[in-house]
Order: sequence, then structure tokens, then C-alpha cells
Amino acid sequence: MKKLINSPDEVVTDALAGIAAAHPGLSVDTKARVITRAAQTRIGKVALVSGGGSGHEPLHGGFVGTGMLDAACPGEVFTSPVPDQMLAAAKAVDGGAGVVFVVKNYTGDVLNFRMAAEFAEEEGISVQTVLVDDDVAVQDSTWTAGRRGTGATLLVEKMAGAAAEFGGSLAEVAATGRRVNAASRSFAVALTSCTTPAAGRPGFDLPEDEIEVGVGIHGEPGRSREKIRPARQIVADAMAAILDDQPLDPGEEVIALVNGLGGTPLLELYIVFGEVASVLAARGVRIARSLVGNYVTSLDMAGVSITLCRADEELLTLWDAPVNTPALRWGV
Amino acid sequence: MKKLINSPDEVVTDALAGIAAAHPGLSVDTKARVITRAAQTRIGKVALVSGGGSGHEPLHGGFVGTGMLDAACPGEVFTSPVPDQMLAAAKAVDGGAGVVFVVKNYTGDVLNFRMAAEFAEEEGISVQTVLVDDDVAVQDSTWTAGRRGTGATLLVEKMAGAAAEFGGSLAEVAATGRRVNAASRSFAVALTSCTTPAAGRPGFDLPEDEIEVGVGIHGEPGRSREKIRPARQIVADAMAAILDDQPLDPGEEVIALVNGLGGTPLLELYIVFGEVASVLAARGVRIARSLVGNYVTSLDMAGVSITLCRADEELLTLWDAPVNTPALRWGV
Amino acid sequence: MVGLELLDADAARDWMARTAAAVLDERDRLTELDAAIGDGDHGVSMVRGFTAVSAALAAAGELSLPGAVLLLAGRTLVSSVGGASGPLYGSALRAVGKALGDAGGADGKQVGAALGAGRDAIAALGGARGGDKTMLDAWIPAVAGFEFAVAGGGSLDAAAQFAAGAAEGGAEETVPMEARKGRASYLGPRSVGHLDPGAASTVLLFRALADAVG
Amino acid sequence: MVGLELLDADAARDWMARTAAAVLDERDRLTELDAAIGDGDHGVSMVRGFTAVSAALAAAGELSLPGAVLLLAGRTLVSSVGGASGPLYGSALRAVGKALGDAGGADGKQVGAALGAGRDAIAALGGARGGDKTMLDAWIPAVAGFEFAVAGGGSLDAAAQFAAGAAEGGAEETVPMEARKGRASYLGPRSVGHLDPGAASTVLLFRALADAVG
Ligand SMILES: Nc1ncnc2c1ncn2[C@@H]1O[C@H](COP(=O)(O)OP(=O)(O)O)[C@@H](O)[C@H]1O
Ligand SMILES: Nc1ncnc2c1ncn2[C@@H]1O[C@H](COP(=O)(O)OP(=O)(O)O)[C@@H](O)[C@H]1O
Ligand SMILES: [Mg+2]
Ligand SMILES: [Mg+2]
Ligand SMILES: [Mg+2]
Ligand SMILES: [Mg+2]
Repeated sequence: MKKLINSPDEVVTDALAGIAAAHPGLSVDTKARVITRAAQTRIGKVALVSGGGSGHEPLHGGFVGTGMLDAACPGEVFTSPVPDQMLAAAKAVDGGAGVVFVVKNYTGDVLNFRMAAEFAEEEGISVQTVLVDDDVAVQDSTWTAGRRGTGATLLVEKMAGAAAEFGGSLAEVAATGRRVNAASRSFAVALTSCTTPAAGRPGFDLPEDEIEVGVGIHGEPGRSREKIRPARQIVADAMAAILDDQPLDPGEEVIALVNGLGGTPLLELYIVFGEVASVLAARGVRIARSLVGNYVTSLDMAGVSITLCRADEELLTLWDAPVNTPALRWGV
Repeated sequence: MKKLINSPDEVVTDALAGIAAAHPGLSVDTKARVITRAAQTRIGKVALVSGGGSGHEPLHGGFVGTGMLDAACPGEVFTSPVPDQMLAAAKAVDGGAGVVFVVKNYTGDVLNFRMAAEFAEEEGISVQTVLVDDDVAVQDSTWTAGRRGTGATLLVEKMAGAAAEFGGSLAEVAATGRRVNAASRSFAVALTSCTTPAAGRPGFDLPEDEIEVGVGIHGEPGRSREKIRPARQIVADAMAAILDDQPLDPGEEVIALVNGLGGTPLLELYIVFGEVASVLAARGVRIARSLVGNYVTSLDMAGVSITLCRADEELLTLWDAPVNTPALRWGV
Repeated sequence: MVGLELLDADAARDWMARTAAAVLDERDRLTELDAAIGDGDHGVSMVRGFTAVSAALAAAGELSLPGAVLLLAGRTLVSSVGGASGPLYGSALRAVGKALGDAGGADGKQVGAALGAGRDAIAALGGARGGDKTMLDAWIPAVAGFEFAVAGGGSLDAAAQFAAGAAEGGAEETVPMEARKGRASYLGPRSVGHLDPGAASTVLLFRALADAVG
Repeated sequence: MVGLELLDADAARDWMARTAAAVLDERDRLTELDAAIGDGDHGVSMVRGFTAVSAALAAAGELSLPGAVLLLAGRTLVSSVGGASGPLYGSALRAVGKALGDAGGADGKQVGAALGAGRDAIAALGGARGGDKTMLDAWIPAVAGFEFAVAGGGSLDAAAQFAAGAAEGGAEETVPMEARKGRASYLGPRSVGHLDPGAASTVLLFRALADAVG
């Protein structure tokens, strides 16, 4: 394993030091492991807190700032943070109007955030949780852990963040987040595995001519292993999985996110975006807004995820609202 | 080789289609292979044109927009574009005040841009060329091709772009670009090679415990091959190379760019930035502005480049000026 | 060698210390099990957690009740591990500690009941059942085995030995299961054929208990 | 078999066609040479360029002058290759074409002078000299060999054969050189021990000329 790190144990601490040095607009508590905006939460504004394992950067720390998150809690690599972090974050950013936890649907994240929510309520902070579970590669059922949260997390954080900035109540901001999640579907394909600093070698071995289809963002194997194919066919299959799950009619509009998993060049992401645009054009679906880049990553994994969010006037307004974070910035 | 492409021959064409679909603010001529702003150049504004081989995205296409480039010409992967593209770009964006070519110092780029400049002058367009050669890994001499242009290209395009937007004359905008280049030094380290679609396999083989030190952005081997070391030591060596070449005194200010080469997670780039910040703090040098991310890449190469630009009031004003491009956006 | 008759504070400390040593020894195996059907952090997480437990217990100094030892251990796991295993193991040990109450030394029956409370805490928090291919598949037979041995007149020592063996058997049985909870559930049928990492670490916990009271 | 006495338009076309075939055959070798000390695109670039030349010549239809053929070929290379080799080979062939002027058929002396103009164009544009480990290290001996053969009374055919051999020798001599121009110069001493890719493609160009007039 070759990585630009000092030691596997210090990865998160050292990265937090770098984030602190790079972004004067953020305030980084390296001991409590909480990243907040440098400015205090406006009294009466609902605060958004998210977090999860590290290794998905810029998610979540890169989305802290005006119009998006108030705080992020980075866990160890691919390990959800602990309740203490979320509680510290909630206390730091509560502006009296309550806190929304944006939680990707993984058992670890769910349980730790649930405990944190209990602790926060005990301290008099109102908490609502928005669960993100957009990954159609996972069969949903009440008997299982359900679907994973992946690319839609960015969309939820952006639009719920805008709703909070616009003065929405705790219930309204949470409802916005849930609505975005309900409107979003994702599917991911990996060309390589990824290597966590602690494990030191790839989570799985993938032959030179095979890809993992339906992967998550933690280096887990996907639903199936298939032969490598031209981008056009890979995208066609991913889009079929998404559109089977949530059909889109001609005339409908989407926000489309083509997201790199960390090791794939932007050049290839644009090729994928071109194919996504073709599929949608053939269906008469309009791409109202889009984003192409590395936003919700899986360390050094080569691969791509596609997220479509069915959009309407309200969501587009929230999407276009000003945002000023390290990784997403417009309208400011 | 596994890549998200349709065929090695169609990489640039397909990516241009994706760029066109993703960015309504850009106008993409897929036949002439020129990316311009969707809006016409303001009469009297000096236009900035850059370009180079593909595979360095978001450079240059991602830097087209208000406050930065007026046009970009993407060549084949790692192959400089042809004069026809640059001429077409110059004709498309000349606003009557002339065109600045921002050229990375590679023989191919230099020769093709030189021919294009001749053709453009023949057609009555005034051209000034700014050569970027910031890479201290290469020994400079009048007998050689000189230093490579790498990370400083972003800084030149940003600040010369701002100078043009502020109404600078052709000579002034070019002078700004040259001043930024003269103030900038870079050094890069690769943990892996990269694979061009055409070659289908890595440019060089690098053992699991070795790194290439002093690499460029085209998958060429570097100046030397060394054992992998902790990030702190790798950064210390890179910073020594930079600071030996351009010493910085206590109290001086820099714009610091920690740039991923394409396959390195942002998590690691932040660790590197933290180390850069430590080295500068120990010298009493202040990081006035910074940027951490994948900006000047080398396909899927894992590694990092560090660029320091000695800043003053004027350069910081130009840096802070509004910019609205796919890959760099603030103040708008 | 004759085992302890009561689980006292020292034995509880010893249990935690032995668990810490065991997860350190087995770190790479736990990580590999987790890499196969999860995200490859279980070994590191358990080591981080029980290293923190050792430190917390050392910092706490004298603790006269085994319940207090386990409460602190559980709280420390919740605050230091993260992931699925942090809240689950943390809540389990907290429940064990709470169930031991203010007993200075707990006999087999008390320990059995406390372990049962730990198992129930995991089920309540995680919503899994036996057969879902989780740590519960080791906890359930382990507690059942413990209680069975005690009911049959077995010593604390013997019951703990029995529980450890049952945990091992239960863990083995996760191999052919298809996961329905936790990260492995995303793999669907591809999760079959692998030992659940949480079940594997549960074996270490019960083996450490047996060693501590043996 | 007796070779041509004059390089006419058909022979010039044939030269370009044979070069196109040769770079296609040798694409992977050129790419590998370039990967070792450059960026691994030389094979693809030459194929793209000479494929475009073939297409341009086909589209141009009748061209009665060899100079016109080579001017068009050079212009096409400039417009289709990019990189260092596009302008260099493009300018070289343009210079050759220009030097041939309006001769319907060029004899050995004329061809030799024209090839010399090509060499000079490369030197003027790229600023390299012999010994810098570039395509010039094949061009220089090739042109010298050609002129030497003609001066000694050799036929066009023989001169071209001689030139190709000299190009090959010159290319081989780049192996021990340390590059001072082009991308390989960044490697400093590490560029030693490798054949220069542009010198290798120059051999193909001169071999194709020999075959075309042979
Ligand atoms: N809902 C659940 N109930 C009980 N145990 C669970 C549940 N989800 C996961 N586990 C256990 O947690 C283990 C994984 O722990 P760990 O790797 O530390 O957490 P994570 O999955 O968050 O990375 C699994 O092997 C399984 O035994
Ligand atoms: N200044 C120069 N003068 C002459 N030939 C050069 C010069 N620079 C490079 N070359 C030639 O160009 C070749 C590389 O061509 P190519 O790989 O197509 O371009 P690039 O280096 O732009 O990728 C080198 O092998 C060398 O022979
Ligand atoms: Mg985990
Ligand atoms: Mg090239
Ligand atoms: Mg795990
Ligand atoms: Mg090359």
C-alpha cells in the first residue's frame, strides 16, 4: 500500500489539521473531531449536522458552510463517528431552532446518530433525523438493513441546507431532506477496489477485465461481477436500474449527478455524463441541473455513481440557492 | 486497462459531448475542438486562450468562464492540440483587444501555439504568449527544453484572467501572466504511473514500495525513484526543492496549491496540505490563500503536486476577483 | 486449577483486559473477515475500542463493583468505536453492567442473567434476530449455553467455558447464512460462505470471560 | 528491379502511403519507445497523422507535382498530429515540398536538397542540434548519406537506400545519448539507454522513401 499519509492511525487527525489550515471559513475541533462553520449559527436557524466514516471526501466536511451543513463529524476511515462527536456538533451549532441529522443508511451511522439524538434531546436540543437511502443496487425490505445512502446525500445536504437558510422550521427542513431523498435514486459501478490505510490492501481483487456492479462507497463488493464493457453499456445498465425503480416520464426534469468514486479521472466522468445525457434525451427527460466530479468518494476506488433526483420548481429553487462551502459554491 | 470509455479513439470527442451537456455556460464546438464561454467576448476585453493535451482535467476546459479563460483547446490525450484549434479559438474569442495564449512549456505545446500565433497574426489578431514553466524538478538551461509547466498554469490562468476582466491591455494581461509564472514554483511526486487509453498500460512500473520523485503531468518517469516515506518526509523534500529554488523569507505571503494528480483521495491531499502548512509556519511564511483538490491532473496517476506562488497585494486582489467556471468559482 | 465462584470487579477487569489482548492478537483476522463481506474495519475498530476501555479502566482507578467496571467499559466502547459494533457492544456491556447492579460479586445465575440483558440490548438496538448473520448468532447460543450450564448446577467457570464453546458453534453457523442485517446484507446471496466478523469477535469476548473466571 | 530515376507525384504519394503503412505496423513499438522516456503517444500520433495524410491526398485527387503532394502532406500533419512531432514532421515535409518547387519529377540532387531543407526546418523550429537525442539525429545522417551517394554518382534509388541505412545508424546512436530537447530531456541522465522515438519514426520515413523509389 502506498499512500500520502504519516501513519494509518493518524489519517483522520492529520487530514483535519489540513482542513483547518486550508479553510479559514471553517472551524475545526481536532480533539472533538467536529468541523463547523467559523461563524455561529444565526439564532432561529435550524442547524444541519451530518457525518460518517472518513474516506468519502469532500463529503461531509467539504459541505460545511453557508447554504449547506452547519457541522460535520468525521469518523475513522469507513467507520461511522461516535455519538460524542454528533452531540458535540449539535451543541456547537444549535441556534435554538433544533438540529437536523442527515444520516446515510448504514447500521453504524444509524445507531450512533440515534444514540446522539437521545443524548441531545436529554440536553434540550430538538433533533430530527433524515435518513438517506438512495442506492437501488440494494434490494429494499423491512427484514434487512435497507438501502444504502450514497450520492443523494449531497443533494439532501444542499437542499435541506437551503431550506434551513430560508428560515424553514425543524419539521420543514427535515421534510425537505426526506423529499429530496424520496426523489433520488443512485447506482454505482467500480472498476477497482479501494485500500483503507488500516487494511493496507484492496478490499477485493478484481481481474483486469472485470468490474463490480452495484457497489457502495465502502469498498464492499457489489451485487455482481461482470465483464468490462464500453461506457455506453455500463451507463445503460445503471440507468436501467435507476429508471426501473423510479420511472421518469417525458417532460419531467432531473438534477443529475455523475460522481467519481475517487480514482477515476474527470475525463472519464464527462464521458459517462455524456452517456447519461443521451439516455435521458432519448426518454424526453430534461436535465435541469447537473454536477460532474468527485463528491461522494470511496478512497482511491476507480468507478462512478449516477444519481438522478426528480426535480420540481421548489427543489430547483433550493438547488440554485447560494451555497458557499469548500466543495460546492455558487450564487455567493 | 479498465476505463469508463467507449473506445480509445473517441475519448476526447465523447468527453467534449459530456462537457457540452453538463455546462450550459460553455459553448463546445466538438468538430473544431474548441471550448468557449457561451457569451461573446466583451468588445475591448483581452481574450485568454489556453489548451494542451487532454488528461489533465479540469485543466483547461474547466477553467473557461468569467474571470478566467475565454477558450480552451483540448488535444488528444497527452498530445498538444494542433494550430487549427488555437486559431479557431482565437478567432472565436478575440474581442478586438488581442489574445493571450497561455502555454505550458512542452515542445509540442510551444511549437503548435507558435504556429497558431503566426496564423492568427496573419489574420490580423494580435497575440501574446505567456509560457508557464514552474516545475523545479527539471534543471533549467538554455541548452534544454527548459522547465515544464504544471500547477502554476491554474494560477496564471486565474490571475491573468482577472487582469483581462479588469480591462488590462494585451501587454498588461500578458505581463500579469508572466509575473505569476515567475513567482510560482512546483514539485510533484507520483505513487503510481498512469495509463493512457491508447497505450492501455501504465507508462512505467512502480514497485509497491517505491515512488517517482519530480514527475510531470504526462506519466513520464520523474527525476529519481525512491522508497515510499511518510507524507511528512515526502512533503519536506518537495518543499526543500521549491524553497531552494525560490527562498521565502519570514513575513512573506504565498498562494499555496496542493493538487492531486488524479488518483489520490482528497483525504490524502488534506494530509499533504497540513504538512505544507507546517513547513511554511516554521519558516514564518503565511499562507494567504490556498486551494486543495484535483486541478491539474495526470489521468489516474496517484500523487500530488505542490505549487507555491509568492503573493503581494496586487496578486491577491487578482486571485480574489470573481471567477465563474466549472472548476473554480467564487465571488459571483 | 479451580475457577472463581463469583465475578467480582477484579475478574471483570481481567475479562476486559483479556478481551483487549485477544482482539489485538486477532485484529488482522477480524479485518479480513470484514473485508470479505463488509468494509474491512472490524479489527481496527475492536482494537481501538478495547484499548480505550483499558485506558479508561486504568484511569478510573479503584472500582469495587463488577457492574461499574462493565458500565464504564460499555460507555467507553460507545464513545470510541463508532460503526455498528461500537453501539452494539457498548450497549451490550452497559446492559450487563446495569444488570449486575451493586453486587460486589455475581454468581453464575446473576452473570447469566446479565449476559442475557447484554444479548437483549443488542437485539433491541440493532433489530436483528438469530439467523440474520450477525454477532447475535454467537451471543444467543453463548447466553443460552451459559444459563443451561448454571441451571444444571455448573460452576461459573464451567458455564463460561460452555458459553465460549457455544459462541464458537454459533459463529460457525453464520457461514452458510445469507446476511439480512448490517453491511453484509447489501451483498445478498454473495454474503453466503463467509464467517460474520461480529460473531467472530463475540467468540473472543466469551473466550476471554472463560479465561478470566477459569 | 531498377528504381525510379525521378521522384514524381506518384512516387511522392507512394512514399506517403508506405510511411502510413509503416507507422501503422510499428505503432506499438513507437508508443513503447515514447512511454520509456516520454508520454507514450508517439505511435498513435504518427498513425493519426499519416492516416489523415492518406485521406487528404485521396480527397485532393490528381496532383501533378511531387512538391504539391508533400506540401499537402506537411500541412495535414500540422493540422492533425499535435504534440512535438506534428509541427516538426509537418514543417519538414512542407519544406521538402516547397524545395521541390514546380518540378514534375525531381532527380537525386533535387531530392537531396529538398530533404536537406526538411532537416533544416526541423532544426529551425525545434532548436535542437545533432546529439540532443531527437529525430534530428536520424535526419542529419540520412540527408548526409543521401547527398553523399548522389555526389558519388549514385542513383535516386541507391541514395534513398543509403539514406535509410544512415537514418537507422543515427537512430541507434541516440541510445547512449542524454536528451537535451523534447520531453525526454526532463529525465536528465535517466534518458540514457533508450532509443529516441522520433528518431525511430524517422527511420520509417526514410525506409518508405527508399521503397517508394526502389
Ligand atoms: N443490526 C445488527 N444487529 C446486530 N449485529 C449487527 C447488526 N449490524 C451489524 N452487526 C454486527 O456488526 C458487525 C460489523 O461490525 P463493524 O465492522 O465494526 O461495523 P461496520 O459494519 O459499521 O463497519 C457485523 O459483522 C455484525 O456482526
Ligand atoms: N526540439 C526538438 N527538435 C527535434 N525533435 C524533437 C524536439 N522535441 C522533440 N522532438 C522529437 O519528438 C519526438 C516525440 O514526439 P511525440 O511523442 O509525438 O511528441 P510529444 O513529445 O509532444 O509527445 C521525440 O522523440 C523527438 O524525436
Ligand atoms: Mg465500518
Ligand atoms: Mg505527447
Ligand atoms: Mg466493518
Ligand atoms: Mg510523446
